[in-house]
Amino acid sequence: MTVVDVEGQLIVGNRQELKQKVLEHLEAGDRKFVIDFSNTGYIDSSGLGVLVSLSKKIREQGGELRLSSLNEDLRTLFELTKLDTLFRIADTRDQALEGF
Amino acid sequence: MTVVDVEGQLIVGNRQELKQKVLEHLEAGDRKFVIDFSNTGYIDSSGLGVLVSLSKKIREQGGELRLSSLNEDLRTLFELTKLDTLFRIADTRDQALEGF
Amino acid sequence: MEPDHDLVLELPTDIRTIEHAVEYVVDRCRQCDSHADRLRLNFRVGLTEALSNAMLYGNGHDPSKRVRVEVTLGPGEITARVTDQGSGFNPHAVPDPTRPENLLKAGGRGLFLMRQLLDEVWYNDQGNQVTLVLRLEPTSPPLSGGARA
Amino acid sequence: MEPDHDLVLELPTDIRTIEHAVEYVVDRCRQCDSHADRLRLNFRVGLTEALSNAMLYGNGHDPSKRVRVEVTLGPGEITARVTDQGSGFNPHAVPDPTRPENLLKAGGRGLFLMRQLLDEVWYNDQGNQVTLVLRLEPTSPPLSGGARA
Ligand SMILES: Nc1ncnc2c1ncn2[C@@H]1O[C@H](COP(=O)(O)OP(=O)(O)O)[C@@H](O)[C@H]1O
Ligand SMILES: Nc1ncnc2c1ncn2[C@@H]1O[C@H](COP(=O)(O)OP(=O)(O)O)[C@@H](O)[C@H]1O
Repeated sequence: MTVVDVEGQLIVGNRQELKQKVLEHLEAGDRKFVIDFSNTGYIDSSGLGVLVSLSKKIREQGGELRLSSLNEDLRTLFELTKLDTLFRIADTRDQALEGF
Repeated sequence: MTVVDVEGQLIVGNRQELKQKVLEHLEAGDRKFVIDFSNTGYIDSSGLGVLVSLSKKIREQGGELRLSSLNEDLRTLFELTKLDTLFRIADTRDQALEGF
Repeated sequence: MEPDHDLVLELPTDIRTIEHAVEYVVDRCRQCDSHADRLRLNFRVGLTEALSNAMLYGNGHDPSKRVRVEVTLGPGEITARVTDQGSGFNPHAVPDPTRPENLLKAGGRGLFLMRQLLDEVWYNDQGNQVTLVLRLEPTSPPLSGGARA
Repeated sequence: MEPDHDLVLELPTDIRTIEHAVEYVVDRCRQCDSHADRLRLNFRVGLTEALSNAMLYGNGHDPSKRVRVEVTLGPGEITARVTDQGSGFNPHAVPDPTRPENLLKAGGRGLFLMRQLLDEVWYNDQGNQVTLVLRLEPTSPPLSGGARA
């Protein structure tokens, strides 16, 4: 199980860091991932894109990616883009871990 | 010559400090005073009142009180209350000191 | 000829500069937001006046008495109601501090400033409760309110 | 029964408490200011999209090319114009990323987000300059703009 915090923004300038970190754990054999947004300011379209492509890669390996602790701003971005239908989004990190 | 900086707010809760400081120098014989507002946030009516009463006391001793470095907010307060007609208000501290 | 802009940036093609550039622009916009101006000056000074009158005159400096502040954030306006435990006064009897004969007085500018800076100022009948309304409309002038004495 | 308030304070009669009480109230009001919301999310994300497209596609990552940002603060609106040194594109040809067949694609949400979050988005004929307009009206919903795709 890997839990990753996104600190600050998840945008075009830094999205590769998150991608690399998750892919390393995936290669190392982890299959259950939670990305937690408690400390995230905003996300742009390329940040959303990274989440979509990570989710796809993890699913291809039989794993699952869950998201947690999206504030109201971030939730709006997922709703506008309909990506809220693609991810399991938990209110808190603990709820994301429950029964994982 | 005494130059006094007002740091933060000049309001009902702290106006006595300014008053005391200026009156001490007046009693010690100073007659030329500049109060500088470069670092002042806002002033309430009792802060304005302290300036009026200090100006009166200084004038009674044959001295003068000048004000300097009022930002736009503070200038508005002086204009609304017509106190801009009562004081010599300089744009900068240096201009207040010129020919004093 | 270039048209006038409030802010112009020239950025290199380096996506790592985006975050800072965006923060910089947003901060500058915030500073020019007239709502922020009216909160910073008009509301802050008006509320300070209401609180000090409540403590000094209403409650007569009595530390055992309390002042109640109720704030309501409506769409496009902020209302602050300040109540003291005093017996009130007649706000209409307060003289205009900008008249020449009052200009040299140390006091008497509190109500005047509230009325100048807020869009609405009203007292209850007794005079121990004042309600201040600040409108947040894009057309409001940044520094002076609509209610004049 | 008491009416609902967004914020209620009970203060002791102590004038030294006024400054902090006023700051506290103003901070809380700022947080609920829908202009601040729209600057924080809508404008920030929209401008980020415009800048990254300008750098990635317009200037094709070429560090010798530059991006120009011009911001104008009008009464009740903020306009940001972003110009790159590329040859442009046809913004009408960009597909809707919320259609089921596009939902799993990693890219293609930038223009869509700009159009959703800003009140106006328009490109020059060439397609190397985008203009974003954010309206700051008290009635604007805090999170989504008026322009839909
Ligand atoms: N809450 C209150 N309760 C009783 N009297 C008040 C109250 N607020 C104001 N007043 C009266 O109104 C007068 C004018 O107040 P104001 O315009 O704020 O000027 P200042 O506080 O400098 O006297 C005060 O001197 C006081 O007599
Ligand atoms: N400034 C620009 N110059 C040239 N092409 C652009 C520009 N902005 C956007 N595009 C084109 O429009 C497409 C869609 O952009 P966008 O909706 O932001 O999604 P994404 O950036 O994820 O591809 C881009 O892939 C690119 O081909």
